[in-house]
Amino acid sequence: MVEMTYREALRQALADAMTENPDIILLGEEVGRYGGAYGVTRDLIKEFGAHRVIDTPISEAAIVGAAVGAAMTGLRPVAELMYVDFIGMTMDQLANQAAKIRYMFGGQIGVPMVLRTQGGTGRSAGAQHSQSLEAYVMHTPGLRLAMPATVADAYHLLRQAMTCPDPVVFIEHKALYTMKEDVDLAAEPLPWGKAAVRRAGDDLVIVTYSRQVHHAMAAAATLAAQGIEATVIDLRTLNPLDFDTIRPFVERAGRAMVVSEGVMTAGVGAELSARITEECFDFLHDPVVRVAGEDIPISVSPALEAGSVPGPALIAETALRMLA
Amino acid sequence: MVEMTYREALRQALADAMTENPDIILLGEEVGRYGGAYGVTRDLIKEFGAHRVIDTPISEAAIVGAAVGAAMTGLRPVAELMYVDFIGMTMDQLANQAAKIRYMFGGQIGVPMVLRTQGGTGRSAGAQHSQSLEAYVMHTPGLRLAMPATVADAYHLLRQAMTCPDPVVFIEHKALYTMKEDVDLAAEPLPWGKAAVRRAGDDLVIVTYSRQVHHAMAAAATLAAQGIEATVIDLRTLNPLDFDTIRPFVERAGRAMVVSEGVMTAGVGAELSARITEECFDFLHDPVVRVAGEDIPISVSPALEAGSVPGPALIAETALRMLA
Amino acid sequence: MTPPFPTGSNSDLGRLYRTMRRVRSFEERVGELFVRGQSAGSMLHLSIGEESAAVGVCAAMKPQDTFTTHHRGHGIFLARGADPNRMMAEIGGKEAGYCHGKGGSMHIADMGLGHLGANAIVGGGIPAVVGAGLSARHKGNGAVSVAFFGDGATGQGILYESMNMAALWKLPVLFCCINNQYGMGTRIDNATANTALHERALAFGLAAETVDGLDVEAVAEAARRLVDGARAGRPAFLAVDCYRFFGHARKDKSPYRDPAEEDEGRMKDPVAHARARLIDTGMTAAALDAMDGEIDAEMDATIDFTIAQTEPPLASMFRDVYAPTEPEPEPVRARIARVLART
Amino acid sequence: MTPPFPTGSNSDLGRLYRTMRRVRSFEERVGELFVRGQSAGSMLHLSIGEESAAVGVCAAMKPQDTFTTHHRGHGIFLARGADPNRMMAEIGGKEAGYCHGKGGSMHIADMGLGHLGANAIVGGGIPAVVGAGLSARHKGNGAVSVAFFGDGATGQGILYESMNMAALWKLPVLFCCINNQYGMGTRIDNATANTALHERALAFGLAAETVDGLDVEAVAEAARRLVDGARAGRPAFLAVDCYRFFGHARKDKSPYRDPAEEDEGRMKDPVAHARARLIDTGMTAAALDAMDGEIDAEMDATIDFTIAQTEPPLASMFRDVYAPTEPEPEPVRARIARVLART
Ligand SMILES: Cc1ncc(C[n+]2csc(CCOP(=O)(O)OP(=O)(O)O)c2C)c(N)n1
Ligand SMILES: Cc1ncc(C[n+]2csc(CCOP(=O)(O)OP(=O)(O)O)c2C)c(N)n1
Ligand SMILES: [Mg+2]
Ligand SMILES: [Mg+2]
Repeated sequence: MVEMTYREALRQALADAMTENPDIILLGEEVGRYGGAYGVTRDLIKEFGAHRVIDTPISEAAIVGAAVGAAMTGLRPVAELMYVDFIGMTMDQLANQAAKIRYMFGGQIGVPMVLRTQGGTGRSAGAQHSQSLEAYVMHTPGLRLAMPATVADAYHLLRQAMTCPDPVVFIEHKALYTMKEDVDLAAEPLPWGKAAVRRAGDDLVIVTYSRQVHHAMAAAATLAAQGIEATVIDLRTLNPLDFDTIRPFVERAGRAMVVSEGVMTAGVGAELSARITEECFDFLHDPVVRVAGEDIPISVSPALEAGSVPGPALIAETALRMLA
Repeated sequence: MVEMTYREALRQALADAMTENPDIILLGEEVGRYGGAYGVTRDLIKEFGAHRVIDTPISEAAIVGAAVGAAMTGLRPVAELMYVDFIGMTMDQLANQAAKIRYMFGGQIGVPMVLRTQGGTGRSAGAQHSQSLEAYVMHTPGLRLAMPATVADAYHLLRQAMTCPDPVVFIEHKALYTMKEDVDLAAEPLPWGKAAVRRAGDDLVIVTYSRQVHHAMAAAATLAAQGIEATVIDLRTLNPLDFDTIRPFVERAGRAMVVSEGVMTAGVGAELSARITEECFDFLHDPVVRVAGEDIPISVSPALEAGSVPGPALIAETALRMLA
Repeated sequence: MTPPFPTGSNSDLGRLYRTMRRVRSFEERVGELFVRGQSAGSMLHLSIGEESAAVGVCAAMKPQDTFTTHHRGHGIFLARGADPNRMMAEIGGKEAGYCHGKGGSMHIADMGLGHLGANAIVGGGIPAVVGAGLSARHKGNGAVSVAFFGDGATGQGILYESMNMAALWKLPVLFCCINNQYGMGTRIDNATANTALHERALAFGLAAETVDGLDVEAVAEAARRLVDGARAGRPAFLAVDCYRFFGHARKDKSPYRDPAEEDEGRMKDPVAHARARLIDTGMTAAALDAMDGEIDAEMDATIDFTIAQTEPPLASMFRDVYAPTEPEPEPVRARIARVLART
Repeated sequence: MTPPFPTGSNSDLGRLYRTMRRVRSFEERVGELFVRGQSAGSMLHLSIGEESAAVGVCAAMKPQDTFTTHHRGHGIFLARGADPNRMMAEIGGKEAGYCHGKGGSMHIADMGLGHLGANAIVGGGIPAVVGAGLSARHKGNGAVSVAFFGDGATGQGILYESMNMAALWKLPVLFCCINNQYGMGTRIDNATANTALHERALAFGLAAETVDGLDVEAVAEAARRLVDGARAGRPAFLAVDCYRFFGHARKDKSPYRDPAEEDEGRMKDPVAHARARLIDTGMTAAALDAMDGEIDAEMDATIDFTIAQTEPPLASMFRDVYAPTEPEPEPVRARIARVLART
């Protein structure tokens, strides 16, 4: 067991994988000399050299496109998109190229690349640097999608992503980088694509991922103090989506809440709500409740920013309403 | 009453609006001399001149960005994106700029532009020219989204979009351009944002939009022959989403199916399913059923293409199962 | 509002100096706002060292002109005549700010002054000037639109798409690249093989120059030439060479830079240079000091002003997603309450 | 498979002619496949008139080299040694095609021949060669990667982002712009103010030339110079000037073109030009006719081959979304049945 931050775990995953696999290269803005805008790649350039840790110009579309080409010709690129908010510039390369190449070309070749990025609120970074855009990715067949909530997952999911035969979008949360947890990096990780039950309880099920796992756990603790026991499921990957882990808990509790930081409409919560309803309809006492980001852009004002995304209070309050 | 095609109605809407409002300009690839890849803007350049019907280089991102700047400085640009599949190149300008400018700037200014485009299957155009990507747009606060199914709506929704104070993404369906219907263009249209009940029936409700309205109507006719009466609701706009029209029908029938051509996961159907479940839970006999595009890219092979999206048979078959 | 546009007769060196000095002073206060924990976040990008670009180019603009800026745009907007109180309040995320605290440092805009908006997307504001150029042509109002951006934005394809359109359509547009030699930690020669950036614009058919930002008069002169040309239908590109005196954003101490390079870079100080020139031409240090003191006092007051302002009300978050004539989005809390209150 | 790479000693005019003639003949058959209603859709873009670009550049490539093409890429792939039967079958949407009928005309690829894929997104295949260049450098395998695209793709920002990276990193990459003067209905001078396209590449620091596509030997020579340079770390750009003989896609009759211009454009026929040169140098028309006849017969057979092939089985649509080791997506029908069968 060792205590480390989410940021350190990510860095460790990159370093360990790069040591094992000489075909892994990193590329992105400021990943080298600067060490990454959030410090995840700090000093990796010293360890692995500028040919494997490649500082790029500010060219998001071509970064992703270059990663596609590298992946098709035998490298295992890990590209970094400094903020998921910049995904708009890369969506063609991501969704029309990376995601479809295996399919369009009849299975001749895959695109084993990872696009690391980070999203979410928490730094007063405003409307173009605080978004949670995973729904765009989840809606795109061909792209895998991982969103680690814990330090252990920061390490293990990233390691797993770097062995995935298909393109993986890997979205970190900017508010988690400094979070510290004890982890055993050598322990057998949960398999890729498997959700984690962070807490089990029979009164209701909260299905979530990324930073909201922590908010849900905090809410669950509050609820427990009032005698309400919630299950908290951390999806870990949104594609693949592990419904098998969700089903029995919802069938038992009969009540489910889905929580995402991204905006509600047509977001991840919509998919989870629809899916739970489809699969567990006869067990539901209540409709699945979506707790999500407001259907608005994020403000730079700290008050408005915090007010526009779910937090422990909203989750707990909603749970109490559900069980009233 | 006059018979015209969907294509002609769109063209008429552009011509009529441009005649009335000298600040409307069209810009996009091939909108001028060529007349539009699907002929919607045919000869408008002759009528309104090259300064109002502007052929652009192949620069989707800058086309949308230029429209944003034009809209902020007093024009009413109608930009054309030849295929919605190219939206990936424009997502930054669309989602980070057009959609957020009014908000980020504290309400000082809006971006009254229309982005016309077309999507969907039906022409063996392959994975990068056949998609239905409306979910990306629906998930982006600040963007309005209209998807006309009928010839009358092709005209009226486009006219309305051109008076909307906020950016509108207007997605036509490539398989509808040659569809002919009798229309009275002078008739009072349904208000912007109001769904149309294309057919009323008490056994189940089919909520859909764009081309799938026709598939749903065909299925409903088949079902009617077997004594099953379906309501078919054509949403017309996905943002705003008119839930008030949907609610009473679902409450009455207790069964709802949502149909979209776009891929199922995290798609429009997920939002509709979640929303209907939230609003009508106690009235539902069955979970809302999603009929949608397969979670795969579109093939060029006509058989695989047709097989990967809903059609009247799948809708009817699903309805029968629901009522079995 | 008739802002103090430093145009025409206002562009003598004294005025240019004064405006640069205001920018410098304001930016220092932005740093202080942050240190005092009163800024909304830490994404504050100071334009110290690049004042001549802001001031020299704005001096060439007319009241009807419009512009977009990048994330390092405070100086440009001040040079255009912004109210420093409303700017600082916006940087503090306050209701009294230009954007009511929704935008912050990277999203200040003001339609009254033709400011079509700062941008947190590198390159994101560039194509808007093409549209503004189309508007100007359509309306025949003689407006030029200027896109301000950094050297880092030359990595973004949209710059070339926009320059190509502007050249093709002969639009009244100026692309102004403030080349402070760095994009975050990346020196320009680590971002491109040919650092003579204006050559790219030439290749697309624009008029293009590079000017040394040390000399604000040279910048103003080049800008006037190119802005006037743009107004006459010859779109242009101007690179202003300067040096980013401090870190990328407030917390960055630029460990990736050679201190010797920094020392040399900071010698390229357009404010000091203009001051020296003014003294050469007969102004006294005392008179300049007096002016500086007045400016600093004015800028000090922006901090007090900002601290005294209130945060925007929580309910304002639902405002301005759509036009005021439209319904606001339903809050999540309200939705949940409605769904669960069904029975 | 050891394909007939027309490299090295194979690049004499006779071979270049032969390969161009095969491209021409194949493309004519693609047109016929469409007329016979046997193509998958009508988005068929013929490269007639641009054979010298495909053949001249491929002649400069080595077996380990890779490339991407655009929507008008049949000729390039044939020049690289593709099996015309599998190509035509793919264009017909058949299981026997290169991509089992999933890709079609605009998405043919073959890893065996280093074909990283055609693309239906204008400019979409360009940045991949930057990545391929990184791979080549990393693996030290001496491979060059060539991006083929049309003049229209010079409107796409990603081209400039990619050229900038290639120049910065000195990658073994060639950007080959097949300038057939049109992007759909837009003549190049309606798409850009400066039609000397290679000047842009120069401005980014690449080696760059424009060559007249009438003369396949000139193309081959320029290509060899630039590909060899790229292999040695000098990334390059080559524009091949030619003319799009027919419409943009099969149904387009180019009403937007002046017939006189078309007549003149079709005079720039690299196949006819090479044939004339061969006759000049002593080959007989009879010998050439015999070769042509053989080629036409081979290409005729591709149509029969294609018609005889089967469509891909419906279930194959769920294949290859993800790697074969992964579960296939659940079909919508199955999902619905499962949901409704719950009770
Ligand atoms: C599209 C995009 N990519 C990356 C960033 C992160 N970022 C912010 S500023 C910056 C450097 C910009 O350099 P430059 O354009 O030279 O402007 P400067 O900061 O030097 O004024 C980067 C990479 C961003 N905000 N937007
Ligand atoms: C991103 C994108 N924009 C637009 C189109 C539609 N389109 C297909 S080919 C084409 C013209 C391309 O011209 P050019 O690059 O010169 O190639 P050519 O057709 O002349 O070979 C256009 C606009 C597309 N396929 N992709
Ligand atoms: Mg810079
Ligand atoms: Mg062309």
